[in-house]
Amino acid sequence: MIYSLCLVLILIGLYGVVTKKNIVKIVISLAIMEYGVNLFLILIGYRNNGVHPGIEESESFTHFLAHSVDPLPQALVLTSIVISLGMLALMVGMCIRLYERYGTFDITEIRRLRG
Amino acid sequence: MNNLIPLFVAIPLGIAFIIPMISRRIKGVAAFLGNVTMIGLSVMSLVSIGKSGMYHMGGWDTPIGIDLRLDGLSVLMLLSISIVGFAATLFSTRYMQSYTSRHRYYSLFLFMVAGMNGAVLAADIFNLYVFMEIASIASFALVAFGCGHEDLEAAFKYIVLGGVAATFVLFGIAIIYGVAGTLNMAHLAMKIGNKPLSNPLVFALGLFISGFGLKAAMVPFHSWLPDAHPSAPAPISAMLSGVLIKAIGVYVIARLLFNVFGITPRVSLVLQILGTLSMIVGVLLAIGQWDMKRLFAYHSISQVGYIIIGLGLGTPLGIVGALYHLVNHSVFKSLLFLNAGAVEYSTGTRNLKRLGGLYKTMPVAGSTSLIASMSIAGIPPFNGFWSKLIIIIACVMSGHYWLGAWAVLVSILTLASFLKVQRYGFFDSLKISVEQIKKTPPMMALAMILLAVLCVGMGFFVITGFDSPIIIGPAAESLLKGVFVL
Amino acid sequence: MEEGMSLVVKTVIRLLKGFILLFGVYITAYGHVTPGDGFAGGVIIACAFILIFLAEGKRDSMKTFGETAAREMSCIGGLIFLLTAFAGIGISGIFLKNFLPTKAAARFTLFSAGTIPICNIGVAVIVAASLYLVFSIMSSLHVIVKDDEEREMINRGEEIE
Amino acid sequence: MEHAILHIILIMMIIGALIAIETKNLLSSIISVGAVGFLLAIMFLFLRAPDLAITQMVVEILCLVILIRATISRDLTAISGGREFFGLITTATLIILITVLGLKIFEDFPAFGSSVLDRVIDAPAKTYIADGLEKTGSANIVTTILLDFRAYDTLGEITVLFCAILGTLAVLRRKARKQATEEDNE
Repeated sequence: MIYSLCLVLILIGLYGVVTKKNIVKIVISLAIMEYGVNLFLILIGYRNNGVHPGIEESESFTHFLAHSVDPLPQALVLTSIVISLGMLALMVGMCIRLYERYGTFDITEIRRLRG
Repeated sequence: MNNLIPLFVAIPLGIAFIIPMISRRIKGVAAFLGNVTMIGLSVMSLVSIGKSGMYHMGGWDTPIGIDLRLDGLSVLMLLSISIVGFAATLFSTRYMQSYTSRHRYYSLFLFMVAGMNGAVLAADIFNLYVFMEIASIASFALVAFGCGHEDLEAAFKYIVLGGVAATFVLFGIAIIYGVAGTLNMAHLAMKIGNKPLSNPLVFALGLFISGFGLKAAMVPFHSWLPDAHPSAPAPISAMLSGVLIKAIGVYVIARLLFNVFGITPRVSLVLQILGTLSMIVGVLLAIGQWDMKRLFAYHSISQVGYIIIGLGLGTPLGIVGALYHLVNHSVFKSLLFLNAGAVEYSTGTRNLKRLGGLYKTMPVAGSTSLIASMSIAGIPPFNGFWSKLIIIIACVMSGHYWLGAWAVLVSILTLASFLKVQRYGFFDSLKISVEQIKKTPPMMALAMILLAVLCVGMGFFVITGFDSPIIIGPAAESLLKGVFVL
Repeated sequence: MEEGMSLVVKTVIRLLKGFILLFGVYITAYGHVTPGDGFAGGVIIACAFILIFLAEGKRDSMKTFGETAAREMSCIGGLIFLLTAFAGIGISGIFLKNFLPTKAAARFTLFSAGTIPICNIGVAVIVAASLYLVFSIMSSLHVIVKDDEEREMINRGEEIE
Repeated sequence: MEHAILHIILIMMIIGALIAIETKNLLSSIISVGAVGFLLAIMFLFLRAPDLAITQMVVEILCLVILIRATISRDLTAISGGREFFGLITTATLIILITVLGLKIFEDFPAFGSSVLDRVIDAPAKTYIADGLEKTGSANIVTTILLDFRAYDTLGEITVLFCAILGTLAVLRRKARKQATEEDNE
């Protein structure tokens, strides 16, 4: 059930990317897609009654071993957050430049190339 | 030998980090370092021909750490990346003089090369994703490097579709991790390879094919390529069409399908359909174009179709043909883009209607483009002929007569459209006055001659064995070995 | 906007900036013990500088952290990481090897995790410098095209300075 | 109980995302996406990922600052409505296809809350948890993975960031092409 809701979040992003005219909205939709995928990865790693994957001083090691959530997806998501931040910066840079050149954020008017 | 493997990634990365720091102090160091790095990488990949090995990053064992895998196929890709890259940097030294902040150009170029090398060597799917992103982000920025109207528009289209592709791939990785619990390709192959795929895995495979297919510009996902490739500076077009779509598109699809999931008849069928569609749609769209680079870009889609068909056949001969065509295409298509760049540099236009008679005024560009055109159109004894012949024979031998027929037909149409390029661009009467045409600088000429010599030379690979030519034979073997074993 | 925000804001920022920076440094340095790592720490440091930028205006903030410095810092951050990786080859023959001694017993102290803190610092430096840099460039680029005439000028290739 | 909270937050995120995409005003759209991001950070906290919650929080702040900076004093008027008809049809088919497929897939997918650690015997994640502290001396296992076991990924990650920033600077530079007569002063 929760996975399906997560898929819905991704699909909302996809819908926005494909249908919206405003280029800033397209950037936002892509960000939403990324959120959905990141969330999905973390959901996979979750364990019922889990603890966070860092060993506390007061915690016994066996308890940690039996209850720690999966740390690997968290590392992957950290990487992917950084990548999406980089993408966002680059896209916003392009948006600013596109606005400067065309005077609009409307993608249907940013159309000099055919096809 | 093994210590050489991480250097394929680390050296371009290091140089790319250093260039922005020192280029302010020393003039012209960026171009010099770029060229030297590419020469070094070419030498390294030449040294590693015939070698294979695994490198454990940080000394951790296989499923725990990240591995780098060097085998025949990786060597083939590394070779084409570094040689085409060297030609492109050589070409850039003069061509990029009309742009500002060239140190960023070289830095991004090396990041792109490092990303491709990393993706080709990766033996871990998440690592593959990370390096694919390095290569693609560098290419997004490089497409927009001119900051003109068209450049930005094409780059924006490219970055949006690239972002969607990356998200699909990451989603696929997440699903696979949820099912199999590992990311290492060999470990993964042990768990899921050659077994009937469960529903989540089929979905993940679909996401991978659409994600990497978008990067490879296969037909339902091709709409960014004809904009992005022509808008980039010419050496970048050569890199994008020549190697990028293969290193992070076709190569990855081949690697995942053959070595991780295991190829099944149904997947083969999907590949054959996608390949045929790309081949036909690409050439039909190409034939009406008058912009030289745009025409070449459409042909990239069509030629990638040949490669995908060869892979989709799944027979040894088909794979040899596909990989042979892959390297051939990377050489002749980058040569064609460099030609277009030289023409644009000299005459200021690349519209075929306004060009003509360049064969006399630009002999180097003219003759090399003739060689490249004959290669891509499949005229014997050039390299393109042999690879297409192998693919067509493989089609016929495996009983797919229709695929063979389509391949022959597309080849004829390709010939027609390149006859058009040659006639209007190079053989017709001169439309621009001779004084307006700048001379081709020697560095550019050298880059084009290098690739043209390769075009001719690689035609002779076939002598070393029709069904397993040198370098390509081992590469095909590494795909044919089936899924990885731990 | 030219000289930054009001005096109240400036004073508050002057008091706060040290704490924010310290917090970023703490997150980075203790990345291997507590949650948070070099990346988060780097972003916090970048946010501190961005705050200074927004409050005090471009001219003053460029005195504390100039663009050239940011540019070189970001390269240096990448090189710290990469040199640590290469040092792995030099010292123990393996790329990215954690070559410093690791002490699991002293696990809640600063120097327990070999090369991990060094890499964390590298990541923090590159992240802080490059994010600050991109923000300052984006803000200083105040090309707001006013009318169609100006756009025509840009389209013809003339630059508006 | 906890699952219910997760569901509620996720539904709020979906609503936020819909508002962000459908609202007419660009600024409120950006604010809504910020809300989605912060909800995601809270979600990470509930899912026992404090590292990610911190990172997501600070990244979200930065994203908002950048996005607002980029759009402010520019064209905030509504550019709404769909693109062409064909695009809508493809989207509809695509979305329906993926939804049907997706729902079918999650029937076979391992249930929520049973992580890889419980299902896969030789999962690398097990080694990270069991030996991470012993082998690297770092108590935070996520940092252990990021900077030791999979440090190569992190090298790639900072490269991506640096590369994207370099690209942004290249795209935003004042003047891209030189005049023919201009002196080369790099």
